[in-house]
Amino acid sequence: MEINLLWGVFGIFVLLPLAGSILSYLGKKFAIYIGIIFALIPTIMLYPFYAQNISELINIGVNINLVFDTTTWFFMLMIDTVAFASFLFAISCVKKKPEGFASLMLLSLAGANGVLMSRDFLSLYIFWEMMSWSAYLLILRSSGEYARRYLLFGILSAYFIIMGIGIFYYYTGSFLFSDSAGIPLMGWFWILFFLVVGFAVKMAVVPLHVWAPYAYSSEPSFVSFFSGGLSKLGTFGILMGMYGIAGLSILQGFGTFRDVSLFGYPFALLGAFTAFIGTILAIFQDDLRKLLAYSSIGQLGYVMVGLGLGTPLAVSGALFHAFNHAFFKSLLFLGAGAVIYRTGKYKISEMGGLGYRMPFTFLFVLFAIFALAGIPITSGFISKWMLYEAAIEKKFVIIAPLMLIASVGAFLYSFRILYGVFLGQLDKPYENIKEAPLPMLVAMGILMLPLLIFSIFPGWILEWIDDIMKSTGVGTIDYNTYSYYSSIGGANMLVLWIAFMLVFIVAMLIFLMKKARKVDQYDNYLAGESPPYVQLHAAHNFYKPLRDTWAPLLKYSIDRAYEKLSRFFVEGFEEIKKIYTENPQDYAAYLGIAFLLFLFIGWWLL
Amino acid sequence: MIAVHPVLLIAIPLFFAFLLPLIGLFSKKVLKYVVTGTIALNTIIALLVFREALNSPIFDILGGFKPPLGIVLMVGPLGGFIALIINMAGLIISIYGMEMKKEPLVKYYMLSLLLLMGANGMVLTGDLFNLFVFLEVTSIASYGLAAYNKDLKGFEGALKYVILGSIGSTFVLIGIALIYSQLRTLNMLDIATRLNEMDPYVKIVAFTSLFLGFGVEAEMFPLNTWVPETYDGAPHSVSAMFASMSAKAGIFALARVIFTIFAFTNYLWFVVIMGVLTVFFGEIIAYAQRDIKRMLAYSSIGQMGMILMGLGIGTTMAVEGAFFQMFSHAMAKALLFIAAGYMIYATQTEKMSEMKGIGRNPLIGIPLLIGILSILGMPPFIGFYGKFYILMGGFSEGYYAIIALFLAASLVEVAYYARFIKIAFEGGGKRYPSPKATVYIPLLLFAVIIVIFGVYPKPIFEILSHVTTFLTGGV
Amino acid sequence: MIPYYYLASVALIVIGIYIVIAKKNLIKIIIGLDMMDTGVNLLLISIGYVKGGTAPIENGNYTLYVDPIPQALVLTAIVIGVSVMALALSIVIGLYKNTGSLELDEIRRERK
Amino acid sequence: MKRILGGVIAVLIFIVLALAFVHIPFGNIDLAEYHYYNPVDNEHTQDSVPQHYLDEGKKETGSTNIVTAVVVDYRGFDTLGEVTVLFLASTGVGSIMYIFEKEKRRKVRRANAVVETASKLLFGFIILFGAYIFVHGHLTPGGGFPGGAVIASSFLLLYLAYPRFHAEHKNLNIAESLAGLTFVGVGILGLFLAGYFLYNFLPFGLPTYLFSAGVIPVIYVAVGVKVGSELTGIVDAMMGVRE
Repeated sequence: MEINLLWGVFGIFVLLPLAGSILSYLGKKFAIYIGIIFALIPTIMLYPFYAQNISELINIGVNINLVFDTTTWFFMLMIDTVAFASFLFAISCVKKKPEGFASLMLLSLAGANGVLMSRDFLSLYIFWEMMSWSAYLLILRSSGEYARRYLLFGILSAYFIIMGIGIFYYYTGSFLFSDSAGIPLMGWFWILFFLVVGFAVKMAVVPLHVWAPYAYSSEPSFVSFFSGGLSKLGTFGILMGMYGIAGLSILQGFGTFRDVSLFGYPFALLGAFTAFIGTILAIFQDDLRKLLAYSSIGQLGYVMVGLGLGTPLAVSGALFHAFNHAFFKSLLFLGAGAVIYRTGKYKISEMGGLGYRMPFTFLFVLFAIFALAGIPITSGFISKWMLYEAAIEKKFVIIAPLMLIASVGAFLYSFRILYGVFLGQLDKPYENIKEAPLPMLVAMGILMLPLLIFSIFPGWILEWIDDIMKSTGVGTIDYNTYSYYSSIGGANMLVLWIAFMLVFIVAMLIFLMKKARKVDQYDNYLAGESPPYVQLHAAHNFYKPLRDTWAPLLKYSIDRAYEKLSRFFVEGFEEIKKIYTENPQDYAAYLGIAFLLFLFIGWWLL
Repeated sequence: MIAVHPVLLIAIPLFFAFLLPLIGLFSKKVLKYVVTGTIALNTIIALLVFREALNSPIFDILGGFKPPLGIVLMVGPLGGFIALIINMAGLIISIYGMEMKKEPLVKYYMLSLLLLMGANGMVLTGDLFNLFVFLEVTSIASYGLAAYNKDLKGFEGALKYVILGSIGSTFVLIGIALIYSQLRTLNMLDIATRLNEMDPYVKIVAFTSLFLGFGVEAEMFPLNTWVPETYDGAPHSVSAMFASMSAKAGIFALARVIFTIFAFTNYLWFVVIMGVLTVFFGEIIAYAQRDIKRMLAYSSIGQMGMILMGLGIGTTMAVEGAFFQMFSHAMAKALLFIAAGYMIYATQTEKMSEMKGIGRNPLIGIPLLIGILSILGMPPFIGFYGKFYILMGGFSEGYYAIIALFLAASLVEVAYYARFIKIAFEGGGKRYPSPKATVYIPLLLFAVIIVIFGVYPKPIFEILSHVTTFLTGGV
Repeated sequence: MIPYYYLASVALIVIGIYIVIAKKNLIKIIIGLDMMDTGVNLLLISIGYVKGGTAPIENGNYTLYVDPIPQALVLTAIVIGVSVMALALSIVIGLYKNTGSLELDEIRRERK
Repeated sequence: MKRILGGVIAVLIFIVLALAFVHIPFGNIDLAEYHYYNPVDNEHTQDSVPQHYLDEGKKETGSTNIVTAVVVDYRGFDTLGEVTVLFLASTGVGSIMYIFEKEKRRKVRRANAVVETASKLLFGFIILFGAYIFVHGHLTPGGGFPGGAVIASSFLLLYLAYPRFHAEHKNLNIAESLAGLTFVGVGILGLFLAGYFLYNFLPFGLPTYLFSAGVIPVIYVAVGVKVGSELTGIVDAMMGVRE
């Protein structure tokens, strides 16, 4: 009975998208619609499978372990929902070869679901790679130039993971997560190091982030899935590696620093730096997609901090933030996609005033930005608050300030999007722009709902997280439907929500009471004269003063460092190439030398 | 009694190779069908032989004299498997071979049949000198085919192959002479049993000579210098044959020298080092290539190095991986060479940079992609299992540093294949002639095999479970 | 007894190797390859020698014969060597017709 | 530079190989000492391979010439491979030289009358001698390969004497194909008749007689024809293929 249930789950969440991938490739024109169906079924089927705990050992020559528990469920909820929304969005925006798009999306969805279901390294690696290369092909579709960069880093991550797997296998002779007994501490160090670094690549942790800005600049409907959904697999992997496989006691075994494992602390620090650097770089981007990409890097840095710290509050916060990030970042990418779809421009400085023409898009993006900046009426607030508290609780004087600065920075670039794209003067070419098509709006709406709901009822999501925390053994936090509590406070969302609403209403009343005069947009600077059309939207060099301040630091670029490194290697390869001189006499000499060498080695080994 | 004689795998291609000139006198058009039919027949026999060999090793005694008096063909499950791979690859490549236009066609078909026969012989035979003879059959057929294009590139490649190949085979013969002088026998198992009668120093020299000689064919690092130019200069179908047939036969012969004859386990770590060096140099130099066939040739070196590494690690898992890798490399590299053949034909150039958008035709693009992903070791294609098993086997023996080096080299492999994929799928290229059936049918067949066994690798692993006996010196 | 025969044949082999490595003329290189072959054949034959033995043809007059197997092997090896030489020579002819030279350096320069 | 390198490598290889061969006795061996192991029946015997050939060869193959017995019967499969190698060589040379079909043969001076006449006279005798060698392969030293080579040398003589002479390629091809088919055919026939490829299924007859040793003369005739036509073919192809 049990095995049937497992196969049922596996069938729904992995095999069905796989089948859909083939079907949608054959579907040609209707590929996207087929894709929607096959993305929707797993999303809906998540509902009946909530709080199931199915686990099965399967022997396919080696033992593998497929599991469907709350952890799986929680991550699938993000990924499948985001995938479904992305597909909806794609109806109106993917016109070129939709069959390739749909089938690859479903393939990577299947891979992602497979990763989430696997509790052994073999199936994890298989699904991980499947997800990796299908994402690569998707990036290749639109930004071929930089797809290679993603693939290289994707494979690098896979190779780090395989090193971890290999060392695990060396000690245990098994791929199962549960067979982890008897590994010495040194072994654990290397296993965890490789696994965490490998998964961190997918989370775009600095300095392994250079693929992200380019990969996130491809098709918006895919990127929202990619950034919102697939990057969560990194979170899943680190969670599994550090807390699922090794467990807190082993992490503590490396020594502790204010009750935080010395193994996790550097990664938390790295996460804080990632948040900081990602945010700073995002502020200075003019390309809307790149801005969001750097912002994504920064936000995942927060998650990394939480995972690194490893206190119950921190891990809960990390998971919560990952959940929020999945929704608001996909929503932002979709919003950006809608704007780009309508205007055909990427640069923030070339847009402006679109909020008047695309009000719904504006609304959705506004909420997403609230969530991103951590403003209380969205669930983004609480998760960030939890992470701050987790850092402050243990008095980390580097991590906490970095995160706070990053948060301020997040506000800056959010404002840039808001002002540069939606507010300000409507540019002439955009006079006749229409609202985004219905499927896009529906997709964005679906993604916005959780952000609002969980801002009042964080307890619901904390209940799921609580389950995960119990299963990983990190420990739990106190919470109820509206709030959570920690040693230094906690937050009650109901109170905050009501307070915020009161403030909002008061502000609204004041705003309405002032009886402002409506002025035409072109009227406001020019004292009633009827001027020729001028562009008055100040979106160029947006944060120039800030930029000037930062200039000495901005000249160091990790991108350039990588480029230099790769040039160095390529030049080295050209040198090594000269071994093959194309002269048969040299080759014969090699052969003679090889004979002597082999013989001496053999002699020595005798 | 044996139901199907493995010797038919050698006799049938030989018979038809002798018959071809006679058929060619009457009609040149039927030749290609005769060749494909012959190889198809051979494939069926290989399948039967293989099925029989799975139950128990077959000893096909030739001439009616019990070994070591006579020559014996000894076919274990692995030998049968490799023979099946070789014949299967040969069959699919022969479909592409129908494309061949360049005269003298009769000779081309004869040479390719005899190459197949030689590779089969190398895999099947149980006699050391006979192995040498078949090595020579394979390499002489290869020399002829390598220069078949009759242009400067072909001749230069063939010249290098001839020089290195004949020095290599001289060393094989020296090794045989040394072994014979001390044991007065040529049968492999007989040698293996009585190995301790040999003087240790003579044994080492003999081992090294054989190792070197077969290393040339198996594309081991300092001995594989002929590979790029020969693959580059040869006709496209011939490059595919080299990669999937003679290289596989060579490495299987090498494996038999290491495991079956000498069981020289002390030496294995050195084989691992040679393997990883092969991978390292192959992949790195492949990155620096601009021509597609050269790139594929160097990549082929890299893959062979991986197999060598798997053999050298020597645990059951790693050797299983190595044999799996032989299968996957035979399929994927043949696919890529055929695809490269089409691309060179369509674009009239070998430069990769000028092949913009060549993969946008799904008949080419999808098999190409599958082939490349399989070579890169991505699941769910067959390339994955071999690589993974080799790596895991290496880890279980504690070869961390070597594997890290190997993975670094693999990263380079990813880089250059990604570079090629990007060009091949880029928009804005010219319109290329659409591929003929003789091109896309083999491509699709290979792709289907790669996907099917990638998704369902269980039958192959069942076959490879016989590796244990192979490692302990069995057939 | 010092095995001069072996030393002579090994000398032939290494002279062949030296020629292949050091001489630039293609024909000379092929001669080098042929010398290696010859050396190995001599080696094989001398391995089969039994002191006082005669050719293994049984017509009743002798009782001590040399080892027949190396002779059979050499027969095969000679033919193989001849075949390789034939192919190598024809490849060299091809190169000559393409480049008009037999010197390795010139051929390589020609291609550049 | 390369000379020094080559010299060093050559000297080193000489030393290591010589060190190996010092361990191998020259001449002072007793062939009966090496007791072989039969892997098929998995038994260690008190028999030695070469001694077995010398003692039992005549009985088991019917051939007086033990080398022939080894070449054609005991290790007949090697010989098949060897024939294939030669066949490959002629095919390969033919295929490589094919491009030069259209080219004119260089002007060659005629040989003088003595050479022409003598070679015409000798031609038949040499062929006869070659045929003698391979027909008596199982009785006297020699066999298919030397015989074939002698036959080829008669054609070579004609090539030398008559610059415009060329053998009909088609006929050479037919001859070598038929001879090859005979060899493989005999092998397959053995497989069907006795279950062993290349089985010596004909009656052995009386030793030292011409019609003895079963299939050995048949194979040797085939090999002789084949080698003769192939070597001729190679010589012809080297001068340019015309079909």
